[in-house]
Amino acid sequence: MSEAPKPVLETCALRKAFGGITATDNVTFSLPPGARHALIGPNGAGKTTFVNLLSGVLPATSGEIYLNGVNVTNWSVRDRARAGLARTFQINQLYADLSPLETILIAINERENAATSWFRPLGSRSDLVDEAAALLAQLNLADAMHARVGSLAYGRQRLLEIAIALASKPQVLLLDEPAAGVPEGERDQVLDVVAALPADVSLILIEHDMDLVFRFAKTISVLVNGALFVEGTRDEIARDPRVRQVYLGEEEIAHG
Amino acid sequence: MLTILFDGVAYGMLLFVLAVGLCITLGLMNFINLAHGAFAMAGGYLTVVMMNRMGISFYWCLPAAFLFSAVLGVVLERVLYRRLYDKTHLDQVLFSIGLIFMAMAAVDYAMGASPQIVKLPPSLSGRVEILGAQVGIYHLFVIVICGLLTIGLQFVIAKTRFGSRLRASVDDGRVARGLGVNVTGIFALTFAVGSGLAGLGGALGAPILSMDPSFPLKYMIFFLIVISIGGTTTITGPFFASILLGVADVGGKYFVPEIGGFIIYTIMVAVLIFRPQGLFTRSAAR
Amino acid sequence: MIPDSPNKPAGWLLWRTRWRWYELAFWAAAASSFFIFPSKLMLISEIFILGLLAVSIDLTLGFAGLVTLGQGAFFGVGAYAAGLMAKYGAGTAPFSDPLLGLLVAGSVAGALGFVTSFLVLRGSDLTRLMVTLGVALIVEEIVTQAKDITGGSDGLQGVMSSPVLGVWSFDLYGRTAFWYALIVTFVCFWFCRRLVNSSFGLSLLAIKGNPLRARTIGMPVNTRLVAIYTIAATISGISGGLLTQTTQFASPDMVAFHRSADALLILVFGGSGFLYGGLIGAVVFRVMQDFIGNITPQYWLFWVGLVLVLLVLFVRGGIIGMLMALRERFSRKGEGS
Amino acid sequence: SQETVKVGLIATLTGPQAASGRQKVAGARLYMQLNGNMVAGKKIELIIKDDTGVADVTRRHAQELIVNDKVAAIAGFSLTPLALAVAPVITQSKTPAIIMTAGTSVITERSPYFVRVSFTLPQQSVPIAEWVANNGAKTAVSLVSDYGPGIDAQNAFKMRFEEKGGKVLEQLKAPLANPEFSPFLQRAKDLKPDALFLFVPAPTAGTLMKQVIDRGLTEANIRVIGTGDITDDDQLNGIGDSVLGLITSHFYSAAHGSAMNQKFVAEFKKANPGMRPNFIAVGGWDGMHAFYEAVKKTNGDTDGTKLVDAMKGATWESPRGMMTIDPQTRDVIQDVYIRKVEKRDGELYNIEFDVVKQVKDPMHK
Amino acid sequence: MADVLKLESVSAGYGEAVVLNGVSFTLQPGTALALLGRNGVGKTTLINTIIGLTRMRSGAIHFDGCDVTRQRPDERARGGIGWVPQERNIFKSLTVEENLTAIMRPGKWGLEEIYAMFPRLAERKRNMGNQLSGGEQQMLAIARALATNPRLLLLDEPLEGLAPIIVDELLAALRKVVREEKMSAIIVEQSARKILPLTDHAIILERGSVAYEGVSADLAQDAETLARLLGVAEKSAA
Ligand SMILES: Nc1ncnc2c1ncn2[C@@H]1O[C@H](COP(=O)(O)OP(=O)(O)OP(=O)(O)O)[C@@H](O)[C@H]1O
Ligand SMILES: Nc1ncnc2c1ncn2[C@@H]1O[C@H](COP(=O)(O)OP(=O)(O)OP(=O)(O)O)[C@@H](O)[C@H]1O
Ligand SMILES: [Mg+2]
Ligand SMILES: [Mg+2]
Repeated sequence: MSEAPKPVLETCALRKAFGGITATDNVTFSLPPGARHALIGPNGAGKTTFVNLLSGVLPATSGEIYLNGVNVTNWSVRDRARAGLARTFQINQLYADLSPLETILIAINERENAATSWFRPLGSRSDLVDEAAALLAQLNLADAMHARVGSLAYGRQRLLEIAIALASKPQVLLLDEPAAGVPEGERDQVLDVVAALPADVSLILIEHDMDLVFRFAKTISVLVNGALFVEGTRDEIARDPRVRQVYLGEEEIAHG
Repeated sequence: MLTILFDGVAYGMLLFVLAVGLCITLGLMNFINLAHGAFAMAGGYLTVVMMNRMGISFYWCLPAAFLFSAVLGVVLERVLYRRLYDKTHLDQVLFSIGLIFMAMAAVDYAMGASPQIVKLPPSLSGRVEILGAQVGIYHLFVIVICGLLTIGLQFVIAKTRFGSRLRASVDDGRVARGLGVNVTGIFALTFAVGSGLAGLGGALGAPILSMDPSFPLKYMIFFLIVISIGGTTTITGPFFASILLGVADVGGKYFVPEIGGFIIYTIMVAVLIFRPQGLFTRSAAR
Repeated sequence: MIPDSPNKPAGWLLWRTRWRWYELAFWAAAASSFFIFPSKLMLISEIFILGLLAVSIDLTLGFAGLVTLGQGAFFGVGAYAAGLMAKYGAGTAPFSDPLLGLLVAGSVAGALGFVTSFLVLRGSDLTRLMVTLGVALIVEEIVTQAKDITGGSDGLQGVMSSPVLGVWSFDLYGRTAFWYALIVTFVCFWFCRRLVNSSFGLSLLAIKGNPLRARTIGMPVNTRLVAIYTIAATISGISGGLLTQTTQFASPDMVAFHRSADALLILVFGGSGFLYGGLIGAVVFRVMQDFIGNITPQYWLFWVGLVLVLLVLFVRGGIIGMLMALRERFSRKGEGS
Repeated sequence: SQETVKVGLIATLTGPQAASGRQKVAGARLYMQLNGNMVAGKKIELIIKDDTGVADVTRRHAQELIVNDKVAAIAGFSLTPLALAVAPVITQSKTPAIIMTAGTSVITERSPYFVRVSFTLPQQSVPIAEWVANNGAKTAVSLVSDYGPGIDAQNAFKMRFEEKGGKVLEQLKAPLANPEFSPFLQRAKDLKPDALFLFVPAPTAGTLMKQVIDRGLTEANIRVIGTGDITDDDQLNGIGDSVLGLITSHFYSAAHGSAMNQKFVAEFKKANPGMRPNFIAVGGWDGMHAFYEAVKKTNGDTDGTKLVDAMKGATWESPRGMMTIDPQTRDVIQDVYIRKVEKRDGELYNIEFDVVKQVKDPMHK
Repeated sequence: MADVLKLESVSAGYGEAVVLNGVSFTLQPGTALALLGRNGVGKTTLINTIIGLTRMRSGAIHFDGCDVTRQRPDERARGGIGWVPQERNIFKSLTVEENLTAIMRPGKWGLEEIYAMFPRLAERKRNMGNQLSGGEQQMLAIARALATNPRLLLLDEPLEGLAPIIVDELLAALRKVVREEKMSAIIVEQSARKILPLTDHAIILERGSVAYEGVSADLAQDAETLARLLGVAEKSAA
């Protein structure tokens, strides 16, 4: 029956209303394993809201969400995270007073159920610490490993934001404008990190930087006024006149 | 029955009059000024001194108490409080407790430790009968003042540009400044009004509660309860919360005196469990 | 001194948690105060006890970021639990043992902490302050109302602590009380120190720093908060039990608001988030109170208030924060020359 | 070289009870000022400590005074729990503790080293119960603060009032920290008793009395009576004319007519401008007197047991009138007066018009 | 024509750290200036110094011929400087409309004009500040600066987070405002490519000093400078 691989993430008639505003409108969507998917759309189209619904930060008004075929609609943020769903935030959510090493270690500890050990000093599990250090090195953050996160330059904080999500070895990763605020010269670095992720991790990227989107995504969904407007491959979307009209405007698309 | 209800409202209004200034500093400026009671005490003692030592009429004491505390408030705001706006709530709590301690010791030094009592002018003492219930004239007086205050303040906050500038300054003073809002002036003025109202509350409360140096601590819990139940975004919230608390407390003590002491705290904890932002908060999405 | 930090981060993290010479010096000083101030043993024991209470608040405030104004409830419940154990267990061998009393005090307070912890999971700082204060006020009401058990406003009478481990009985000079309080405080402190230096402790800092982020990496934030709140309550209970056992009575002001406020004050005095802040704060606060109280008993409050105001205005992180800032300046100067 | 005998005075000098502490210290100091500090060849030294009204602080001060300062006796104690807190210490160290204020009956039973020179609540309540019953009251309601002394007062009042054939309709208890009495007063009013008996600690009395007057209880033909705490001399003028005519029972009034009291009041006012002595000040005075006399009797021996023995049975004239320390219970036996608030020279006073002689505490067996 | 803005060797920083080091430039009315530079070179610091929110160490700032060096930020703002902060900093407990009215000063830009420019904001005018999407917040931040009816507009990365089509519209609108209303603008942007065609002059900062100053059109052609000072790869500069 099922030739197409089973989707890792699905939504069914998902809806979110804020009072009179419908921010997510009947979205039925599915994400195959290993997807490189981008979600674009005008400002206020409901992209962040959609990610918030998926990750459980906001409760859905109606509709369902399935993760690996399991209905997770009523699961808490934490349970979804443990089930393999990770996200980054449009606005950094970091621990300003800790160091990048500690930040990553927190995520790894949680993944490995090591955070409940209350008696062994931090650092006694050197395997986990080494993994954290390696991840930071991979993102070019090794030199700042012991610095205070709050004192890092913005671009590096964005990288750390992504590193946290990676540390939990997610199955599905939701990236909400990962390159926002990152200078042009460093954007490629962000993209490289994302591109280097294991092929079986499914990715959803929200971005307004079309260079990034079209270089990264194989498939794209366009969200307008909360509803799915069109879905298609990168080239279909780039050519679609309606998308140009509501979203892209005169933007030149650099094909990557 | 009606008398009890009325007593409850009157008691509630007394709580409100003490708390209303705090609604301003805490509710609108988001500053946990526990020393609020110290400003109330300043107003109360001013009334004591003016009436008992100088023989000035009670009616003159009210505006004087307002002005005196307001000036005191502005001075302290300029010198001390403004340094704490961007500190944590905990710092604010400790700072203002420190001020309370100093105020208590200072008043003790200046005025002595024994309770000071002021007498009401004849025109405000006594009772009238309303709907068959005996009502203290002074209580009526307090209720009327509270009602007027609530309406006036609520109007200023919700309907004027001053209100939205104030909220903008609280949200992000730096940016408000950069956009042309005179944050310093707004804060000073608001703080003055808040402490002035505290002083007025102290003056209005003095005839009923009697003043002693431990006043700021003794009543602190009560007005904090009012604020936390009423929520911090409006004036009407604490107003209704005061009435609710007053009626519940007085009614509880009248009908079930054995557990009277628990009622007010239990209500508070219950409310805060179910509505952590208070009972009468402006709901997030209007 | 930092052992090749970038290459061996695990070793560096471990190195960070070692016992330092100044910590050892602190405890050595605490112990030697027995010989230096033999006439102040009672005061010193009280300082340990108060310090332990402040340390327990530090667990919730300094590490998990929960403000509370009601730690007095747990302190008081522990005090009464230990008092009742001593009163009714008097003479019957295992029940009257002070250590068992402490165990019970800790458990009862911990149980109360567990139950009430669910109230502090939601809301803002102000809500938390008020809810914890409310709980403390209710406990205080209960203590004063339940006269048959607690003795009501007059306090619990007839508390006679048996000798510690059946050997050392509490003497008038407070010698046993001193060692007993010191050792119990140290053991609890040692426990807290392990706790905050563990992965668990780090996860608390994560919650304090950004609960939303903590949730999205799969952290059971509420469970952790409940756990630390319960642990803190247990330690508060133990310190309350200590006070009852060393003073041989319990009274409602052990539950009272000012107990919580004092402890919080002491913690911030010393500096929260360092664990030692509570202890150092207790020393300074009490010594100051004793000193000023002897000069001008009526107005000592004024000076405490003044110190508090100045501290908040000019010093970040209390006394420890001040010391660290000094050290930094000193070492920078050293580098410059 | 001359030997010093130290006395530790533990008073509450900060917090809501601060006013009482001030009175007590002033009374004790006045005694020493007028009677010199030499007794039986020894110099008496007073060490004052503030317990802030917190029991464990009281206890620590007691312990330090005894262990470090080697005091011969401690004195003071503004509230019952504060006194009870020191019981184990004084028993263990055999140090006399002279109670200058706290008024719950049981205190003196908790240690053989307690001696009381103040009063007990039942001792004050019984005479007024008797008086009001004799003067036509058939029914009564009592309203007290909910703590040891309050309960004592309430029970003693009920006991004697019902012995006399009256009926206590209800015993109301208001929380100790309570600014609002209106529900209780309204309830009392609605029960329509002939008399309303009140007891609250001195600092609260002013607030309570204002509300009593405001509520029009006296106009509703309810006779408001109480122990002298509610018309405390220190605060009486502040409460105002509304309490004119209020009848209370107490062991001391600043208006007591004896020559000794007149001198006491005059000297007290001179030494403490702006203050008028109240029963707490007299407690301070008599506490010092009891100690001086005991040291005289033992000829300077400061052994605790001997001092207590010396105090047992002692009788002397105090500004309040004649008083005795009961040799069995170590509690005070004294005259209790029925007084009425009146105005003299523009000031309010409790004017004594009846007296019950040499009342013992009715609660001790 | 007199300069709208004139900076004379301005130095500023945070605490002990000096971020700006002797920055000088002038700005004519009706012109737009692109302020470029890598991450952390001090662009935001410069903007904040002009509005008065960072502590200046030395130098002077003249606005419209007056020395405003000693003026408070709110005085400068009322004097006619509008500001779009990099972090948007929408007042979260005010509605969209209140965000505008609270700081609005009389002039051409009233609610109507603003809503016409950002129809999205009109639709959301009753939302609280924290109930907006990232892009909507950005629009509101720009609208808020316009509502103060300034003569000089300071825009700190105003395009961040906006949809491409909005970016186009916004740039066009800004160009019109600058030309027609003789408003001046300083625009900070990460992407030289987007901003150079719109502006008259450009400044590139490096480590707190002006490393390049010139006509925008020239800079757009100067691939070498762009690569050296901004690290922009060939393809995006082209
Ligand atoms: N808490 C809320 N209450 C009311 N409306 C809200 C709330 N949060 C978001 N909205 C509205 O829902 C809509 C969708 O917002 P969302 O943040 O999902 O947009 P977005 O697609 O991420 O936009 P952007 O690209 O600008 O970030 C917006 O119009 C916003 O105003
Ligand atoms: N509040 C602050 N305290 C201390 N240093 C700061 C502060 N803000 C910025 N800095 C430092 O000042 C320097 C300049 O920062 P600024 O924000 O002005 O750079 P920018 O050019 O705007 O960077 P970006 O492109 O990331 O916005 C940076 O090194 C930064 O770390
Ligand atoms: Mg978004
Ligand atoms: Mg910047």
